[in-house]
Amino acid sequence: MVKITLAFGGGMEILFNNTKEREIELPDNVVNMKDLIAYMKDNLLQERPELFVLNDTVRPGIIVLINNCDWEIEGNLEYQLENGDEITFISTLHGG
Amino acid sequence: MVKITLAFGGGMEILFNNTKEREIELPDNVVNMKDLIAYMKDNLLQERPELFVLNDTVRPGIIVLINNCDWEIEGNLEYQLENGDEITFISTLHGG
Amino acid sequence: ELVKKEELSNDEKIRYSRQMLMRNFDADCQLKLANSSVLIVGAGGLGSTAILYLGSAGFGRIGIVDDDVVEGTNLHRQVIHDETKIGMSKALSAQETIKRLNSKCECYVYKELLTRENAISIMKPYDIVIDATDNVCATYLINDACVLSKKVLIQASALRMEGQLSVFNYKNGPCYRCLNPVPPPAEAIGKCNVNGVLGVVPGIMGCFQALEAIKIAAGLEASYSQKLLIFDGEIGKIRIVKTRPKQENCSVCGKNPTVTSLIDYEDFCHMKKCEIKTDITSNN
Amino acid sequence: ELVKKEELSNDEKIRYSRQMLMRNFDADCQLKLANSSVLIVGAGGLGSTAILYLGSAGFGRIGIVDDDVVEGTNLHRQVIHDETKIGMSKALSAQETIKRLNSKCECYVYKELLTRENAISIMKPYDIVIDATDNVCATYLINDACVLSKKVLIQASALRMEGQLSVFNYKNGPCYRCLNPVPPPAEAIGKCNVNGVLGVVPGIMGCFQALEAIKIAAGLEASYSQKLLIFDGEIGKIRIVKTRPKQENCSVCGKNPTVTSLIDYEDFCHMKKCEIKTDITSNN
Ligand SMILES: [Zn+2]
Ligand SMILES: [Zn+2]
Repeated sequence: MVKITLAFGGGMEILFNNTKEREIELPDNVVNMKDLIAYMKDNLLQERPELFVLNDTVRPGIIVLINNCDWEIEGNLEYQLENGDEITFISTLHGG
Repeated sequence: MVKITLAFGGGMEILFNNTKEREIELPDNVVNMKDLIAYMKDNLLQERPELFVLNDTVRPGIIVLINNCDWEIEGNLEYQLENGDEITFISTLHGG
Repeated sequence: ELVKKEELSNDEKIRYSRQMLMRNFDADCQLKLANSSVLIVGAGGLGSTAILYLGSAGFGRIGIVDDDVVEGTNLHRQVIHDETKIGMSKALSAQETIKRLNSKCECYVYKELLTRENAISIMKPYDIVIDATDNVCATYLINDACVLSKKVLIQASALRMEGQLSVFNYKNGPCYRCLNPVPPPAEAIGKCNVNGVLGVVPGIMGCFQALEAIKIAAGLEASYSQKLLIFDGEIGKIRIVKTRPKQENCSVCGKNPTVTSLIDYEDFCHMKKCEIKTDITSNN
Repeated sequence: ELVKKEELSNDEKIRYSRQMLMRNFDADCQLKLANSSVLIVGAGGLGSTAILYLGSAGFGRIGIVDDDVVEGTNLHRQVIHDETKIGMSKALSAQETIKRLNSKCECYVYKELLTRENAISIMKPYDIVIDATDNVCATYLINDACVLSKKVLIQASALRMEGQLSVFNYKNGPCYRCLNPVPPPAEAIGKCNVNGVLGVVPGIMGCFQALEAIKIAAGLEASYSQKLLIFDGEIGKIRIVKTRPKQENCSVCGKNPTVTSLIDYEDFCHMKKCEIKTDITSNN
């Protein structure tokens, strides 16, 4: 059983039960980031999926971090989830 | 062979070769924080030991962290060093 | 005592509207600010941003303590003052800036050195105290006075490109002495007028002090109680570390305190009076 | 062009003495500042502290771009202005403050909206650009203009109690588009005048922008290139995360750029002109 931590910021937490951090246990069929995003959309998202996903990945304007590192460096959708991973979704901010 | 990272700040780095972070391999007889402080004083300290140690521990005014946690919580001088530990020495600052 | 407001005025509702729009900071939070007061000790590098943001946030009352005058060498970091204020009391100069920025904020000044004789009475009308001083004696004095008079203390310091911050005496958390029971040897203490300081670094730390004060006054949770924020601007590293809890054997906030009234802090910190005085005048 | 100084004047040596005392920031660093220039786009929440600290640090020249006027609802966070400035151009108001704070700093103002027509020429006399604007169109415009005219860009933003910052186009590092090739859908973008902002949070981020600009101009290393500083003031968490490097396929800084001159950013960001305008006037 793979257990990971999900973290949210920049307003993404509003879509996910208003929690900035939570631990979840993943079903066996969720093995990579692509699976995780689909799983989150179907099972964890509270509202307005268009603010989270677009074409089977996250929408533009969301910073995705795998263990506090840009997911682009870690393999993007293909990254294989490991026990203890922290996956973070933070919306880019615009304001000043 | 236990390998740890030493980190310095608040001016402590001046006493240790002006490096803010370095990895070191510990000899077998250095097993806890008390041993480490003695070892650092004898082998790594460049100058003015009175700015680092007092009575076999660090002098007052040095924040000691074991893996980014106050060493007081982790057992102070008795803490047993483990491979991969990060041990930090930061002088308290006074200025504004 | 502040006269307790039951409601924000219409002017306040408009002025602070951008703040009250936040999900997690509503009109009730803003009203709590209006009914809160904060004392800033030191109108120097840390004090500059702390006072600017506390004066503009909506506190009912702020107080500023500083016995020093503005000097030209201050202005690379003490941005609440300016060239026209050189020679003027820092406390008065800061008050002038706040009166222009937010005429509705009651702003009191104390143009004197905080001492064991006056500290408790100066702090009395305030809920929260900001330690924006630049020397270890003042820090122990302010800490002990806060413990004895049950005030939350937000302490910070800055030197070279580094800064440290913690919240003390908050909801049964530790005090400064719990973490630092013994003062450092005098020769180990850096000073801005010896070691230098990059102007914006105390600016950053003063902003963090203001943020903590605003959150505490608004009834949100403090972030850095039993935690220490350690900033190294040279390498851009920021550590937020867990510290020990309140110590039972702490000499001022413990179970059997030995410090039950304010003491001689120059003596306690092994500093001669003349050194302290020099430090404060050239550097606060 | 700035007239290159070979040496600091005696006045400067005194004024910046506390800064030059630092081990890692000597007279040569201070001289480099005197020979450097920085443009701040936006004299709002981020701009307030960025301008105060850049104007006081010793830069030879600073420039301020803002087409907006000071409003009462700005003053809980835009502390470079004050009540006497309500209705005045923000750029002029900020310039007035800097002239009082540091009369030796050349401070130019541009009381206009930065556009695809004027951006390159406004940026030309400056080495470093600070994006202290509040909207996504301006951020893409500034990024592209910085890439096309080879300027280092220090970008930040703040909303509610959160802030983000990164340094772009620095020593072969990524640009804003490398990280954000596609703009977010318009409905996903928060705004200060809808979501609110706690005044001191942009203050913190603006200070960090000033710090990066000072270090870069002084010849020290930037800390947040190919890194993103992500601050959450509600819970006090600060992340400094590694981002992707410069992307070969980036449409503006990549090997075969498709953006070779400035474009229509309202169109690119799916924003109608009126929305942008509203956002800027009520909120910058
Ligand atoms: Zn205590
Ligand atoms: Zn690019």
